[in-house]
Amino acid sequence: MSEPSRPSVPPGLWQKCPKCRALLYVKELERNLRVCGQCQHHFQIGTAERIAQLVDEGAFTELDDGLLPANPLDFPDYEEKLVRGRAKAGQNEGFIYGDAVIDGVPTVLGVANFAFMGGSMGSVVGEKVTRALERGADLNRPVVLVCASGGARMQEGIVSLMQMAKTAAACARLKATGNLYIVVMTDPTTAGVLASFASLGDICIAEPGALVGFAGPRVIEQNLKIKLPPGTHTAEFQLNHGMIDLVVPRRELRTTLGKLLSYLAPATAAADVDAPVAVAVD
Amino acid sequence: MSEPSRPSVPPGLWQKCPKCRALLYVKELERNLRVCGQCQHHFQIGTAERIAQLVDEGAFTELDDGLLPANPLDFPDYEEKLVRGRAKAGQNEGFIYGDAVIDGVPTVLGVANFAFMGGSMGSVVGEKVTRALERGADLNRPVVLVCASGGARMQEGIVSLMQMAKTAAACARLKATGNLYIVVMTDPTTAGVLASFASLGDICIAEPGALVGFAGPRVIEQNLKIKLPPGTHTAEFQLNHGMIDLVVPRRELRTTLGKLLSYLAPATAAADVDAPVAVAVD
Amino acid sequence: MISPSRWLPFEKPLQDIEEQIQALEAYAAAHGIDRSEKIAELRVMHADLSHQIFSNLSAWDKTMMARHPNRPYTLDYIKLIFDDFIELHGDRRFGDDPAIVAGVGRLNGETVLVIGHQKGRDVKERQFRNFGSARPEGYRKAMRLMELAERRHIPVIAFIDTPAAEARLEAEERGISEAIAACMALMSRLRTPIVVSVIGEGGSGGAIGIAVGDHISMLEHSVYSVIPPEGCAAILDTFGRDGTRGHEAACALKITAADNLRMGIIDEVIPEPLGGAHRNAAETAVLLKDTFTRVLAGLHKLPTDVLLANRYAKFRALGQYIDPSAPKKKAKK
Amino acid sequence: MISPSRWLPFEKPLQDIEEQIQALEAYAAAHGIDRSEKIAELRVMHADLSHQIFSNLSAWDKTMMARHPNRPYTLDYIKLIFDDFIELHGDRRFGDDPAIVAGVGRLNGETVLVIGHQKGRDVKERQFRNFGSARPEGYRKAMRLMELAERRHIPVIAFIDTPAAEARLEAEERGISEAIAACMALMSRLRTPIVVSVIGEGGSGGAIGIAVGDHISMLEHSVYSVIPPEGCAAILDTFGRDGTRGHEAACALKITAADNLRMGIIDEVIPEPLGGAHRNAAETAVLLKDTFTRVLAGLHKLPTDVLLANRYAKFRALGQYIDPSAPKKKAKK
Ligand SMILES: [Zn+2]
Ligand SMILES: [Zn+2]
Repeated sequence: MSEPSRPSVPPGLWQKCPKCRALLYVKELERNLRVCGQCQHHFQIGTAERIAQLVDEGAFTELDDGLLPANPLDFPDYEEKLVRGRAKAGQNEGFIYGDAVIDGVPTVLGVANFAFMGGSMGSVVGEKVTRALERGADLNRPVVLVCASGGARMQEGIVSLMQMAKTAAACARLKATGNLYIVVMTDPTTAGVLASFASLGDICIAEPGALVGFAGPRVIEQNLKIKLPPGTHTAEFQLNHGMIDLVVPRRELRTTLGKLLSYLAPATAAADVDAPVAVAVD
Repeated sequence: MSEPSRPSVPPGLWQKCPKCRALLYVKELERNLRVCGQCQHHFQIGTAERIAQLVDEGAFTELDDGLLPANPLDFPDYEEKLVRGRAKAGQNEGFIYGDAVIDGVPTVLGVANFAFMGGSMGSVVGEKVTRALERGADLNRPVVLVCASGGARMQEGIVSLMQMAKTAAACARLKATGNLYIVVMTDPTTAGVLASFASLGDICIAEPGALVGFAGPRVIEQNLKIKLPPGTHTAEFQLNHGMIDLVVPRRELRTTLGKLLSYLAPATAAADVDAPVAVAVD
Repeated sequence: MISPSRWLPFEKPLQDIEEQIQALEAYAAAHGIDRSEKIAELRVMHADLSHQIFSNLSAWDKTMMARHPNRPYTLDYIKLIFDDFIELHGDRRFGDDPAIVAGVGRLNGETVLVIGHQKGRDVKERQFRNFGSARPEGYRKAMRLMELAERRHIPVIAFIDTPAAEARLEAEERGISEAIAACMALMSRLRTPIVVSVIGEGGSGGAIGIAVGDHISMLEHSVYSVIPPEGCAAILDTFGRDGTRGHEAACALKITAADNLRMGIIDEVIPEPLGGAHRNAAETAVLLKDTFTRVLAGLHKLPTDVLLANRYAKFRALGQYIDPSAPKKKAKK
Repeated sequence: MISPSRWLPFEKPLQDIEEQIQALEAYAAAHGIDRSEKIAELRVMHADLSHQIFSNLSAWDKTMMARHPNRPYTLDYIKLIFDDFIELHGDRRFGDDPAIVAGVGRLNGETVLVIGHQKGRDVKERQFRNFGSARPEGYRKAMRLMELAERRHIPVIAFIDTPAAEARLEAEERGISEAIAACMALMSRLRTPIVVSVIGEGGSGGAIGIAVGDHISMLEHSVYSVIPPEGCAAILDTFGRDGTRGHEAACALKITAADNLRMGIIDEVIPEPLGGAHRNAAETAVLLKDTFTRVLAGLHKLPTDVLLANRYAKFRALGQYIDPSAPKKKAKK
């Protein structure tokens, strides 16, 4: 991917756009919400930055930040990888959630951290996603989940697979209480996450150019030894195929979310009396 | 369609198969449930014959046989056509329904009569279909509707179109009471009938080779001046495209219906207590 | 004086007067002569004639009006009626159908789900919108979003404007019949108010597929029919199987707003500005908006069970037949 | 002594003995000599060795067993377990997926909805069944029929046997992810009992897509995994990104029935006849049927709300993590 002929970039000051190769001044890039000013490539961003971009000034209270991964299978190397993931991501795990206010609407907001082992869904991610969805159901609030994931966490094996069923069930429960569920797919949203809670949004939004697909195109090309046409497995491809509602550039994301929330889930709305009654199970 | 070179067939004794052109002895054809012994072509049959083929010995009581068509639009020629339709079909209108027992299961059975103005859905057809579905809902019985229709009855204009909404609503009501609804599509089942109650069966069965489609293939070929591949708009085509559950030859239809009814709607089954409560509206 | 790009045949006398006025104005300007009296006279004549023509349009004339290439479409009205609109896409199964648009709109500060057929204005957009002929995906998108509207107690507003549902092989393969049927079935029980307005062509199954609601209105010059009049004339021996006798079929089919109101198919006719909606989209939008506002206020007062019972009864009652066993031995409305 | 068409590597000693027996029998028959004593001895040895081998299979051996080309598939068990079965087809949207079969079956006189992945036995059927890799249509067919089962209060029995869901472009275009997700969501709230059994390969998302139920069992030599072991070995540096170290990954991934039972993922392991299900499909079917019968009898006693609450709680509890703020400061199971 890197071009050895180019002069090395002083770290911290300049950053190269992976799509158009333009050298971008980091401060400028940050002002631009980490979107390349040349080609509109949307960089992956951290959870803190994402939250700051979306919520009303300071209106985020993280919940359950202390949840830590175990090693349910005693999988070799897993603990080392967790240590590295923690260092790389600067967080305990690949997902954080909490109470947020977006455009004045009290919301449960969850954000995936791709830097932590590729945003893979281990027990902690699955548990936090589930808690976020249950909190929405229990408090009658909308839930917004910002996704980024390479899929399952292989080191948790079948336990990771079960997070798909667990989170899908929590989505169904949230909807049965009549509450609104919005998904934001960012680069990349794939595999077990896409095939569970990420596809179940009442409204699914994706960032432009984000990789969105069950299997990545490279996996398909390698396994089947075929060449895919360009542009598959992107946000725009999924929009074309009816899988998502909107592709929204990052600078418009806050406004769009704010409108959808205040139109579809105003704080004054009473609990849904006509929807099927949810059974309390906790 | 006819081949003038062939000798004319003495009416009543022999009948020519429209598909394979074989000359069939009528008594033999009747014994064979009006299925060609050579090519298995399923002839269109009358309502009395159909009912006799499906219900337990004598177990059919027709309801509302006195309903007669009006002329809501004062459409020119309509009344003459009704007279001719009545003569041709030997019935008051294009649909009859009543209480039936099929393989021991009390059922509401309705059968379309293609001979009456092409089985088109005027007010009487729409009303009787609706009454059949409502009777199933009100008495907690399964409903089986045997369809055959060229579509809307143009002479009743918009009133005919409204029968689509009316019958679809009655289907939804039947299902909301938890009851079973089985559709049998016979040659042809098209247009406004297919796009309303005929497509809404919990289980949709079609007879082999039946024309089943929204617009007939000839209409499409004429309008678009294209040639369709062979075999479109048939029962088998619809099975391939996921639109129907089963293609069942006529000689197996009674057995299949009997099994489905006794497995899925045994007479002893209590009313559905978990399903959403239907609002009585009549 | 708005000048539509195309004149319909019955507008010929108006066209003549407008051309005379233009000629006089040009002449007056060029020669510095005052022709204002004559022009004023012509304007009065134009107004009188307009009233006369547009209040006496035949069913065939109305068909032309409903299909007028300048007639406002769903997205035009959405822009004029709603304070905000966020279009949503996709059926989550196969694709997104541009022939049916759907999204969240704001009507006087209330959130509504808007759905509607969408035709295209120019050649390219017409193709993109498939001439307003919806595919299965369109109905399935509408269903998906109506289920959301139900859960969030948001009323639905549906604009009807389609020549017919798409019937080509690809639509058949993906179940256009099933999609229409399922959409009607869903709407018949959707636990939120549904307000429907036919704004142009209410074309057969393609139209009724999203037209099951609590209140159905038609714009004055729109049509609502089981089949296009030409199609009817081409098929029925009644009209000699002659496509050129569409005007006769149009009349026989009773497709105008007034016909539909008289027969009890619709609840209300919304008047159009003189000369038709395309001569004043903004004014038409105001009239539509007033109707939606008034109707929704009434529907919001009903408990949901009553709303649904009424909706079922409304369509249940449609049909005219003779029931000799009924208590009163006459045709039932 | 059933002779499978293919011997797995760990069956080599058994193959040797069986060949010796056959040779002795042939020799004895040809020469009129009595070798019955020796043969009986070999048979005892075979039985002892069989017990030893099949009760000590590694995770990788079990993977081979689960994929054995002679292993009974869903339709084989359906034939053996149910008194009658009527297969139903189609998702009413796009197509019928032969990789998931579904239909109405009779279990001891009770009607059940049966769904299950279906692999193919010969080359042609394998292609037809897409090797048991389901497309979106398969999950949508299952959903449609499960909704009918719910309405008619008919329990669901699901057979799991798939390498993975279909991931190729066409499946992507029609929303394979959405289909799997929606199917799990539906099953999590379906108001009728759901009994699931992994009979062969429980392959990742393709498996869990129809495996959300009240009781989950696995046949003794089946596997249930988030990824095929070879795939895992090829991706993770833990195994040197080496496809040949699948046996190590299989062990690390804890994919056997015993592993899954220990971790609380499943409720029960159903023993297989000595040598595996493919050596005695009929006996395996009896064991499956006994399980279904017993489990359903228990589930039928629960009020629906309790059934659903239990089902939710069952999957809700899966996951292992450290919650420092939890009352008991230790890993939660
Ligand atoms: Zn760039
Ligand atoms: Zn024949």
